[in-house]
Amino acid sequence: MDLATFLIQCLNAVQYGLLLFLVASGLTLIFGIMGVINLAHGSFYMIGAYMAYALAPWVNQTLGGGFFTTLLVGMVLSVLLGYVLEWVFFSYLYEREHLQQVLMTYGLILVFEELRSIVVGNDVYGVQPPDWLSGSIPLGDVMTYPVYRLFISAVCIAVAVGMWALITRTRLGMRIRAGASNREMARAMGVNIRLLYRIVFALGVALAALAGMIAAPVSSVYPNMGAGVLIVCFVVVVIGGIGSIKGALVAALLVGFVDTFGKVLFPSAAGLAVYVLMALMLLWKPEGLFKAG
Amino acid sequence: MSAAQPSQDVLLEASDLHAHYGQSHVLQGVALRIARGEAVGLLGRNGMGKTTFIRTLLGQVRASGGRVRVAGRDMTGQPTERIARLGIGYVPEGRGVFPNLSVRENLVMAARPGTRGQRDWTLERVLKTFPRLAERLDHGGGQLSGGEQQMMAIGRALMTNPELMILDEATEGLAPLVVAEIWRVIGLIRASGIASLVVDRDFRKVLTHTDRCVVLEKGRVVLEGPSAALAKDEAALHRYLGV
Amino acid sequence: MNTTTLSALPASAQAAAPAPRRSLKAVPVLLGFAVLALLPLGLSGFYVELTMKIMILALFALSLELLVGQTGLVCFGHAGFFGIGAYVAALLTPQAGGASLWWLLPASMGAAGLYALAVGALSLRTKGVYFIMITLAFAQMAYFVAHDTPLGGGSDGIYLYFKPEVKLGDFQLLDLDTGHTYYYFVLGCLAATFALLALLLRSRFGRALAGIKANEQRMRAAGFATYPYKLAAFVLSASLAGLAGFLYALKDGFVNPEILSWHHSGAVLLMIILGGLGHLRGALLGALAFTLLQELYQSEAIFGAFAKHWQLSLGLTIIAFVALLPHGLVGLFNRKEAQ
Amino acid sequence: QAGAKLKVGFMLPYTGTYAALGSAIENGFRLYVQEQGGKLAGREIEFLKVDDESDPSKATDNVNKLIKRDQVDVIIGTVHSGVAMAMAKAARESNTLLIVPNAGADAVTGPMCAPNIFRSSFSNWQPAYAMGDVAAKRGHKKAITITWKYAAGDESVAGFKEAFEKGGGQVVKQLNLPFPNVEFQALLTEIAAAKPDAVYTFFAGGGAVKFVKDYAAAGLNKTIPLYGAGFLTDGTLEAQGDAAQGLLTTLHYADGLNTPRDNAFRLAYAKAFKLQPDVYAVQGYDAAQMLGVGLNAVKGDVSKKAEFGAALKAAKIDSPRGPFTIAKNNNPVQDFYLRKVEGKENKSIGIAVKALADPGRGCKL
Amino acid sequence: MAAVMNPGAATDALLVAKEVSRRFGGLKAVDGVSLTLERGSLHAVIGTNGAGKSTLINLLSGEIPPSAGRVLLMGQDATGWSQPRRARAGLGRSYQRNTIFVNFTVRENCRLAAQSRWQRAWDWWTPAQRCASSQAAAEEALRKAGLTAQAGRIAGALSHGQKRQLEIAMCLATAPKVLLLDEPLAGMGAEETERMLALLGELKSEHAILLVEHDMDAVFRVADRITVMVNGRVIASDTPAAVRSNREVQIAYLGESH
Ligand SMILES: Nc1ncnc2c1ncn2[C@@H]1O[C@H](COP(=O)(O)OP(=O)(O)OP(=O)(O)O)[C@@H](O)[C@H]1O
Ligand SMILES: Nc1ncnc2c1ncn2[C@@H]1O[C@H](COP(=O)(O)OP(=O)(O)OP(=O)(O)O)[C@@H](O)[C@H]1O
Ligand SMILES: [Mg+2]
Ligand SMILES: [Mg+2]
Repeated sequence: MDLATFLIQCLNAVQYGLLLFLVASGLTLIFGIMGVINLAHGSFYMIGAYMAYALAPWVNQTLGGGFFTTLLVGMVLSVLLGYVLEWVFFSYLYEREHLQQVLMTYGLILVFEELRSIVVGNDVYGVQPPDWLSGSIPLGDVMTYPVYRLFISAVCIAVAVGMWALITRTRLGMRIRAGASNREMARAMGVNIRLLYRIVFALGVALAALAGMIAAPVSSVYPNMGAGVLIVCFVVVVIGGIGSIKGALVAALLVGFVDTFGKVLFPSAAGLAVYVLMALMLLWKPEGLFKAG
Repeated sequence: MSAAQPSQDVLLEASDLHAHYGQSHVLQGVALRIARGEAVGLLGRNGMGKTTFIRTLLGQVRASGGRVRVAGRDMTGQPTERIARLGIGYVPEGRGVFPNLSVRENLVMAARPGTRGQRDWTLERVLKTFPRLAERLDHGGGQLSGGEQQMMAIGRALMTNPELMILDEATEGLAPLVVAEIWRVIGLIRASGIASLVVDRDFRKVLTHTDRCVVLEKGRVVLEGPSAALAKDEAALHRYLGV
Repeated sequence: MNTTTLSALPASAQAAAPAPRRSLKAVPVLLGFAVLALLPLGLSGFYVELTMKIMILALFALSLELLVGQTGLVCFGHAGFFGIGAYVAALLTPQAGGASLWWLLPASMGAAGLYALAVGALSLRTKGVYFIMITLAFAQMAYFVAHDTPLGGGSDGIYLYFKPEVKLGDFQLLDLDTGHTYYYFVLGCLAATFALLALLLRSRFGRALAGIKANEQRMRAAGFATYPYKLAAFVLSASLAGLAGFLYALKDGFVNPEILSWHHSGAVLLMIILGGLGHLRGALLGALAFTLLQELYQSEAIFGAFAKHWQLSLGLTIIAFVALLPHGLVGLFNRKEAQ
Repeated sequence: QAGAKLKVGFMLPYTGTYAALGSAIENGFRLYVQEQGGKLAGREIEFLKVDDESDPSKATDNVNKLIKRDQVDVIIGTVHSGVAMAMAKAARESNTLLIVPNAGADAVTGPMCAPNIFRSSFSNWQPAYAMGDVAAKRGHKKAITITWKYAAGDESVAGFKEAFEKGGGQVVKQLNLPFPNVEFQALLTEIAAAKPDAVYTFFAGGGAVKFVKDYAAAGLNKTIPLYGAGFLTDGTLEAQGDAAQGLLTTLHYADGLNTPRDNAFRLAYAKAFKLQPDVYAVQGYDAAQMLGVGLNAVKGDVSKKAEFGAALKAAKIDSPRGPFTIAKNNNPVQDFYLRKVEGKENKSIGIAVKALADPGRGCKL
Repeated sequence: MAAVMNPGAATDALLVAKEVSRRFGGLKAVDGVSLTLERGSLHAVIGTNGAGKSTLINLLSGEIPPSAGRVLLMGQDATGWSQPRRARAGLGRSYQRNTIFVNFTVRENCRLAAQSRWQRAWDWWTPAQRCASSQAAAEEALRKAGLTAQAGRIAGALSHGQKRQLEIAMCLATAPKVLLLDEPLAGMGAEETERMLALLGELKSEHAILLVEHDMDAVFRVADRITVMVNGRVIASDTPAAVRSNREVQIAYLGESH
């Protein structure tokens, strides 16, 4: 591998890692902070991607907006979805054993997947990126690099910084974390935990949906797209340390690199690479890279 | 007695409060009134229902009978955070610190102006009251020693600028100097016109730092009266507190 | 979570309940096994096979229940052990006839147990969700070995055409190929596993596991070296999962990498949660309910065109169960017992 | 016996990634039966369905639902190769008639072949071999292959390699990634760095869409021609958009064949289902035709497997794709079209290989 | 090392800490503490909050490894021993914060603790309830701690003070020779305090006891020797009378009233 190829591969790794981060950040938020092991997170990613596909014509007609208006509408819808879901399905589960929530989210996966099939069908769809982002930058003599991928990276970084600030720097973040460790006590300090949790959950859903929406133009939209993403994201969350946004970022980049170079250098063991990484990392740091908080 | 006081001065009023844990009837009709600025002690042996009573006031345990009124409003069955926001600062048994938050965050997360808009207690004032915490500001709440956690829990409750402080065994596990310090703070709280409900195993200190005391036995009020009078009633103390 | 509320009590509290109630509890289980023993006499071949599949899954679920429900170790890679048991059975069966059960069965269970020994030795250093994920990682490694190496036969899997022979000297004890012999063999394995675990949980070893689940730090302070206990439970559980895999491979004569995949690990975990954690009966009920519901909703005869949307029905049912049955399906029965 | 309804069991994916393929196959099958007045060889037909979820580990149980519970006379299925293998095994053991309407696993008509197992589609080897031939004839010397690491991918690449190297080319590198991973960027960079003359690929469904788009986005479509087995651009063109324009693929079916047979089929299909047919619909339709031909020969008595098979091998199936025959190993012998993507169509631009027969390696029929 | 000591000392000095230290990041929680626990004597450790008393107990009981220093148990070097091994060698501890099994009955809590002496982990067929020795040990511990009346209740449903009693009972159930008690009186009412002090007096003759406690009345009543810690260091170690009059201790810890 010459230097140029190596550098391009690094770019690929970073970009893939950042996209993973975007999906994983919502997961680590809901998982680490609310203690909900949310298997349905992949479904929210899928719902986001389908929204990018299905909303676009409607947004174009009624609002006259383009890709970004669609993003905005999708975000609003997914926040609503998250809010309602938390209210109807999760709000009474916090006192229960955690594994009950796992069962619940599994039920939700089935429901979402089937509803998707009933509403939009089972075909594969493509989504167009906005025109001004659909260009490419030449890299080397045969290859070009799509601008849209750079755009994705930028969004991911912005979200990373925003999330980190929200959780660690604001009083809202403190209260959310307080509620995570001792719900009853936080309430006794006058914190409306139920509302906060609803917000956090909605935020987590919105992040997953956002990831799905901005990934849609590069990944296209297809059935079961959430399942594949889900497990890698759990890997990211766990390597990074549950609930740690910083950890999720570092771990996502790490997974990005291992996956990218694993595929190139050891193609026959590519599937294994990420799991070997996780096993090694956990043996080295049994509680993830960064503890939450 | 308190029955004579005009009702707008009653900060908290519990009447005929009952509570169950499963089958066991832990509170069997407890009544208590706390006027604004009044310091009340709650005494009783282990397992007599003191903590349960407090948790029922705060809505953490569902009352199976009776009413709780706070600042003139019926709050029975209301969510805990609503009740707390009416001006109750709570230092629970076992401290209830947030181990994943730093000391600073533990204090700041609770901060809010009081019901009358007062901002008497700020981070600076809390840190001045408990200098030990100032040295530990960026440590995780879970890493503190037991006593430090206790100070933090009190500080955290003060940060809400309460009208009523509920202290459930606030001196447990503290060094004598700090205990003295905490009693001083309790005195300070009392002097500044904040009402308090104090549970502590050192009943003599409770008696000296409160206006009035209530003794619970098996979930019933068995003795109630001005602290000064109670302090002299050795027979009753022996009977109900085992000393 | 941090605070102890009353509603969170029961599970193991009941396990410690006095003896007479327990003997009553055994009645429905014994009845269940009696019904299973009579089933082949009345049912058609397909339903006998379905029952057999459920029994194998129930055994698999039981093995996981020992870890998750009783020791508090949530393993998300149990399909790995199941799959190893199955693959060893498939790989060691010769092309030209059955192997001897006397060494094929121990080989299957032993291989699963041996892998568990290595996996457990490493992963038991971690806790909680980290443990969940590291067990997943090791199962995925096994998956890729089966899927991507010549040893495992690739994504198409391996076929085996002969069930093992059960001989004593030259005398054939059982012929697993004829009639319902294999059915009763599976039933026997399930009953034996259930009995073993029921006994085990009442023993000091079982109580120590319960203590570890409740508060490991305290157990260590009291003088229990918890690590060997957990490792032993892990290996035992994996061996039993290997047994389930062994039975599965022989039932269909077919193994495929998918039986090692995380979907499969997830499914068995869902079964025991659905059934109710902390109870052996929960594992049985969960496997039964999960499989039957799936069959039911997929059945065109009952649901007509809507059978196509069986995932929706299943999903909604699961959600309803979680909402209405906080202690899983066993909760249904326990409530009655309490009154 | 002849009066009773003929039980046809569909074992197809109705949920998951391949759900759309499953319903297309079923539609095609039903269309032919409708055209025959709802009967085949004079027997009324009862349909039974099982969702195979494309999960091989459940395949044996699922196929047994049809064989043992419903006791069907014939099974139609399925899409996923791994599932098809398990079905083939069960069909062999129970001697149930099985017609595979898609899954290309070579083994089904190779080592696993049996007198009662037929295929109306293709073997993975076939379209790939055709493409290898084309690529070599177009003068390419060095090629790289890229696919998912699983049986279908491996078989497809092997077919391409066989023909390509026979024609004087050389496969210099075989890239693959785990199924169903779709992060191709790293491998594309590898391709760009190696600068081969051509790239051959085997992907389907969502993976195919993403691969074609990524290939174009990386700018490689301008410098290194991409060839694929037809599934790369079947049912996926809508989603691939501009990225797919001009791609060359080989398959036994194409748009714009413009034969009377095909036109009639397309019209009827569109009328019946308000959908445009695709290759999967054709395969389902032909599965029904094959069943009809065989049944006619045995007068509806499915137990006569030998005569059923003999009749099929003697017949010429009048498929919308063009007529084909059945080889000794029960796999179609058919023409493979070279197709070029134009707009939303896979336009046929000629025949890549005429009457290509699968070698049926390992089949002892 | 053990060989150097004379046998008499080895039997009486059940636990010896030599210059043990523990750091947490930059913080020296325990800084070169040495002490000796002898059979028949009660050694109290007092000190400011955060002085490192609980950490010292953690070091002695093997819950966390020391950064430096050594621990001798029954004359043997136990520095490298795991916590369970030390426990089985006769070291029992209680926790400042409750660590009981909340879902078990009070009796089962104690029985399980007692079981550590008759583990027989390989015996998978005998029900645990049939282990008469651990049953008896549990009843005995419950009686000593005054919990016999609560034996059938679920531990999680006890009041705070009762949980503290159970904490001690579980420690006693393992029949330790060395007892490390971390604030056993905290949360106990006056009556229970009395009982506990009586119990300590009773246990003293057969055990070596280390008592960490902030209740000074109690400490001065039962302690034979007192070590005072401040910021990880020992500032005084002497008889109660001498400690009481130590100026430095008064300033740092006791205040003027004592
Ligand atoms: N979560 C619970 N579940 C069941 N019973 C409980 C629970 N908490 C307390 N109890 C029981 O209720 C009674 C009153 O307990 P409570 O904690 O109110 O007593 P207390 O007066 O605060 O005692 P202490 O001084 O020991 O803290 C006790 O008998 C106790 O065992
Ligand atoms: N795990 C830990 N990580 C970091 N710091 C710790 C940890 N455990 C204890 N500390 C710190 O070490 C110091 C000593 O703590 P320790 O709990 O031993 O005090 P203590 O003497 O028992 O106090 P108290 O009487 O209040 O219980 C404290 O300042 C505490 O913050
Ligand atoms: Mg209390
Ligand atoms: Mg301490």
